Amino acid sequence: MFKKVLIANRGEIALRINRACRELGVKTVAIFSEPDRESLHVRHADEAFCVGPGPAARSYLSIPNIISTALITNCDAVHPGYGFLAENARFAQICADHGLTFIGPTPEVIGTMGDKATAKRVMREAKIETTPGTDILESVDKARRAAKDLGYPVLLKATAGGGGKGMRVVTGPDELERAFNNAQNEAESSFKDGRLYMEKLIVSPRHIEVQVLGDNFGNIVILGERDCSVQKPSHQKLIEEAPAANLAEKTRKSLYAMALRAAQAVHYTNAGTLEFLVSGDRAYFMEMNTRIQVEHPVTEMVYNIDLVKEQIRIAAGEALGYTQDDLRPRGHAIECRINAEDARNNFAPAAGTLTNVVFPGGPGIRVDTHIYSGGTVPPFYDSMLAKIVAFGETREAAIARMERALRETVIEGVNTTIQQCLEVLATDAFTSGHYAIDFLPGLLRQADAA
Amino acid sequence: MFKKVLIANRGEIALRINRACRELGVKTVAIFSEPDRESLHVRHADEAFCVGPGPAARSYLSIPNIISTALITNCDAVHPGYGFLAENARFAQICADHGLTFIGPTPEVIGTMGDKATAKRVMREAKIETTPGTDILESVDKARRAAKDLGYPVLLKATAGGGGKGMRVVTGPDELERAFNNAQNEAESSFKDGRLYMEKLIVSPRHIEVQVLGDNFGNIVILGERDCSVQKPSHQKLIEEAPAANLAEKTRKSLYAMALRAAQAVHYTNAGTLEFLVSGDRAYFMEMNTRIQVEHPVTEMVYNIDLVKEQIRIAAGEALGYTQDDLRPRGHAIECRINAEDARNNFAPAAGTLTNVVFPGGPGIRVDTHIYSGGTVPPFYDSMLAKIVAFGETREAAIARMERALRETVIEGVNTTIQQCLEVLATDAFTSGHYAIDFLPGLLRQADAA
Amino acid sequence: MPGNNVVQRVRSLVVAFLDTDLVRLRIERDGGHVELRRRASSRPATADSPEPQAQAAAPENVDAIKSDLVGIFRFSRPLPVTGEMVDSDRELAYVEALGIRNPVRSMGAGRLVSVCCDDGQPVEYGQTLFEIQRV
Amino acid sequence: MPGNNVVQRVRSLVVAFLDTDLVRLRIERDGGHVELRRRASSRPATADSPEPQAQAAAPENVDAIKSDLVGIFRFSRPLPVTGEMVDSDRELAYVEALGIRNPVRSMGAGRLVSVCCDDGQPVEYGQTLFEIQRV
Repeated sequence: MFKKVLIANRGEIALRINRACRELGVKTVAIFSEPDRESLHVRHADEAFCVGPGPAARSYLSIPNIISTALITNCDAVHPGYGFLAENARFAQICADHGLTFIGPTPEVIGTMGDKATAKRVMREAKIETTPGTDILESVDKARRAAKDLGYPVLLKATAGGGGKGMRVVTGPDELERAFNNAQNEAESSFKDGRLYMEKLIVSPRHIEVQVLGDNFGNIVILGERDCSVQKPSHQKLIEEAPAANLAEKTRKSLYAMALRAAQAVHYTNAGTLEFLVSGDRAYFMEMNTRIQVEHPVTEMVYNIDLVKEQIRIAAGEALGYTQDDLRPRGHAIECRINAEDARNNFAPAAGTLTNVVFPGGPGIRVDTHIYSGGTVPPFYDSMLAKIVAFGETREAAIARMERALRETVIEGVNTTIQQCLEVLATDAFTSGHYAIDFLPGLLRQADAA
Repeated sequence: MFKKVLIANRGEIALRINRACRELGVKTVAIFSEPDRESLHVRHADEAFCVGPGPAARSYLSIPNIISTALITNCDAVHPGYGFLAENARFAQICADHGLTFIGPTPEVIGTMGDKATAKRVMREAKIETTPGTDILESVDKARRAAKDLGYPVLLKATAGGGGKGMRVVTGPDELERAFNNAQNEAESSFKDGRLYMEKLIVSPRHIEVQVLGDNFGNIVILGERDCSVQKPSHQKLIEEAPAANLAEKTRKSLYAMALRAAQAVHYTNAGTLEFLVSGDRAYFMEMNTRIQVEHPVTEMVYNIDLVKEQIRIAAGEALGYTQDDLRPRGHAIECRINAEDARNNFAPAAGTLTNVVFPGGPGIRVDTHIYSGGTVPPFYDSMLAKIVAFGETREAAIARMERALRETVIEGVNTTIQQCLEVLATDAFTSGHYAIDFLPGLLRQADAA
Repeated sequence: MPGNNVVQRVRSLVVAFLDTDLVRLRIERDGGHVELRRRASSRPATADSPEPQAQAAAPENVDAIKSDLVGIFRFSRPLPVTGEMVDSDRELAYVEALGIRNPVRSMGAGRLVSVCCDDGQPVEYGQTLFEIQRV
Repeated sequence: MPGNNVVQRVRSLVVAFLDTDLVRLRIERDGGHVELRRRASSRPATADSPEPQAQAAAPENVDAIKSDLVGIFRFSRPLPVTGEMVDSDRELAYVEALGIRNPVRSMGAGRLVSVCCDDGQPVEYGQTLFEIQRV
């Protein structure tokens, strides 16, 4: 096992990793930007180093300062969390070059899967169904021809993409040029990589993803699926659950089989997630995230497994201590993301001082957060304040528990998504478990109209 | 199911009950004393009524005001929690007389078990081994003769007792008179019942208790045991765990069999706990608590069951939805009681304003608390601020998780038992799971000597 | 930026000030000060009072008659009327609890300045039922 | 009780006041006021200064030379000495990061008033390495 791990992240995921390390008896080094000096992830680590000013490009993305911190503190591994450098193959390679274990898959696999267009090609070779689409489109003209072949509506996506950035729906030829340019610019500024590809738009699909875990000895297990179809108009997830409701057993098995084949095809190691669009009984591979996901706690709750500890153990060279047959999911878990956002104003992010913070507790409730009464929300980063996760023996019990937990939650000082989450939980679509990715945008349009 | 439940308690257990009610779709009415007006249990209930001033005798023990509140708010049931009126047979009877369902066993069973001396007689009749001892002792003289027969050391106990009140160890005849008078006075002032009985003192036993649950149709299940041997010199529990470590399977089975026989003997309904002293492979019945226990969450975590919801369902006339064979414990859970007490000063209770409160989170951590940043701790009540519960697949994992959770916890404004709990977790006795009820007093004596 | 910072600090000070019942707040630091005063008209209730002294004195003289139990509030007959003089042991109302009628008395003579509950209303322990100005 | 209450409120006001950097706080309510002033001697640092103006001005003139990366701090030769005058582009030290020696320069002439790190010490981004009084 490692002696000391550098946590190359901030916020709740940095705390999450710190917890896993502590429980494994591993020392931790936190990094932080100047406005994050009073953050909980700094307070709970064994050591902490400021690596730059507020803007992430100069702190949480500063590879030299992060690597230097790891080296001068004698870390033997780096956990990247999610976002920031988590899917940066170059960073993973630089860690290796400096004798630091990157807690994640190999740089090669990150590179292959990180390029969304390449990833789809690899998947097609492994006989996994992907959404009909193109390779990288060099120009608007090529995009125009491709759209004609696929048939509108189509989706333009950034090959380096994630979190809905650089993604545009195009419903007809007259929108194409503008959408192409906008997506390219957004991708360029978000990922320093403006390359786009195109997919046929699957109308009203569900977003269902499958968790995989592989060790360095070729063992791979599937840890079930998560339904992440409650997404904001920006395609960012708001509520996730495990297992997916009303998913035909045949479809579930097919998803697991595809995920296993995909992971085997690339000799996947560590934790990863395959995202699928599911429409009726058809499932299309969308992309693979070669890191821990924000929504991993719902899987942890139904499988009673600590995914971040597993990541660390695998990276430290331990074999999985169980086979697929040993894994038995139980009950149902739901996660609500509590963001500092104004849901009534297109989820505009908010920053400020948190004057009063009280989190829910009691049976079946898990809270992952870095905020506290009197703390601040800097304007530079992701707006997520907390994840509230509810477990129940049944989906109905989990929903009831989540509702009471959200009603117990107090966050004063910034707007949050608590009310929006409560509104989703109260809909027939959600309680019946019949919803797709157009559900929340539709609900918001209704609210605007009313 | 009930429409509305009055919660006849305060603090974390009032919140715990409120949570169970909310999740079952049952409305709630809180009661509170004047200093508790800003308490979370008041804020989260559907309705709340002040029932008196700070001293419990005039508020949380004011049967007329509590019953009147239940009646004018149209409650159909009353949940007493633990402490206060939870084991008051008269209160249970008065509820029934006013058409209110008391969420607990029948007044008769509460009466039988509440009188500790009677309870032991009933148990002996059911062929359950009890600590050698006496019936009620009318005088010091009778006590002196009894002690001679049993052989010193002996234990004087209040028949109405609980929480270590009215209890005295007597090591020899010269201490007897003073101990008898002190215990009698303490019992008189704590329970308005000064009657004492005597038990042979079992030297260095473990305190292990068994959770039972019975419905109104004669179904009784055993929900495993809890080891509550980490007790303060006052015999109040500080840390509890489920299951008990290093308990011989034969002894465990014998405890379960005794608990089942005892519950059947009195036709027990609702949740209850049988407390045993275990010495080697011998187990002696000590007393039965006819209510939910403070430490019930450790059982909930290993059995994945919501005991308070079960209490409410049973009281509402529902049958247990499972048999003993359906119940499979999993993993290990530990609870630490975070009290407003000065562990370095004989656990003297503290009151004041909480300037800064941050609770731990993440996987496997449950927090049950009524406190928050800026709230106050009134001087009138039990000093418990929070229960932190850690679950792990193994006992070792649960201990590591508890340790990191305690280190994450911040409570400023009053002294707490956090540090004391951490010190216990770090001992060889605790980590090896070889400790008995004299463990914490011994540890404290060592610390004093150092 | 520093200039902007001052504006923000003053703004938050004003917000905090408005949240209190202070009429004037003066804060001095080395070399400077800020003073906030509330306009008389922004204070409700006492604003258009012609006799502020009596108003200010009034609370000293007024006893709140509070409920000492939980129950249903009912007026006694004759109905107490705001402004009337009551004698020292007048039964103004009763609180019905568990079928028992618990009288609420004037606890001394005076002018009934407010009736704080409606007939049939549930009342809690310590709830103000009447206010009586002692004379 | 009301009298006691006032004492308590004043006490908490004093505690809150001492926690600020205010020198005077005056609070008025209808009919009364309370004023708190800090004794000059209770303000540290400037207290026994014979020339408060120079003292107050001093920090204005001092530049902190901060690290703009994470690494190991090492003195350059000749060793910088507290109190010495440094010229405008003197290399005082370097921060070693990923095997690269990143010089720390005086960024203008002045008197070296403090050396804030030890040789071989790990330093973080933004950490003050030297303080130089500009002349």
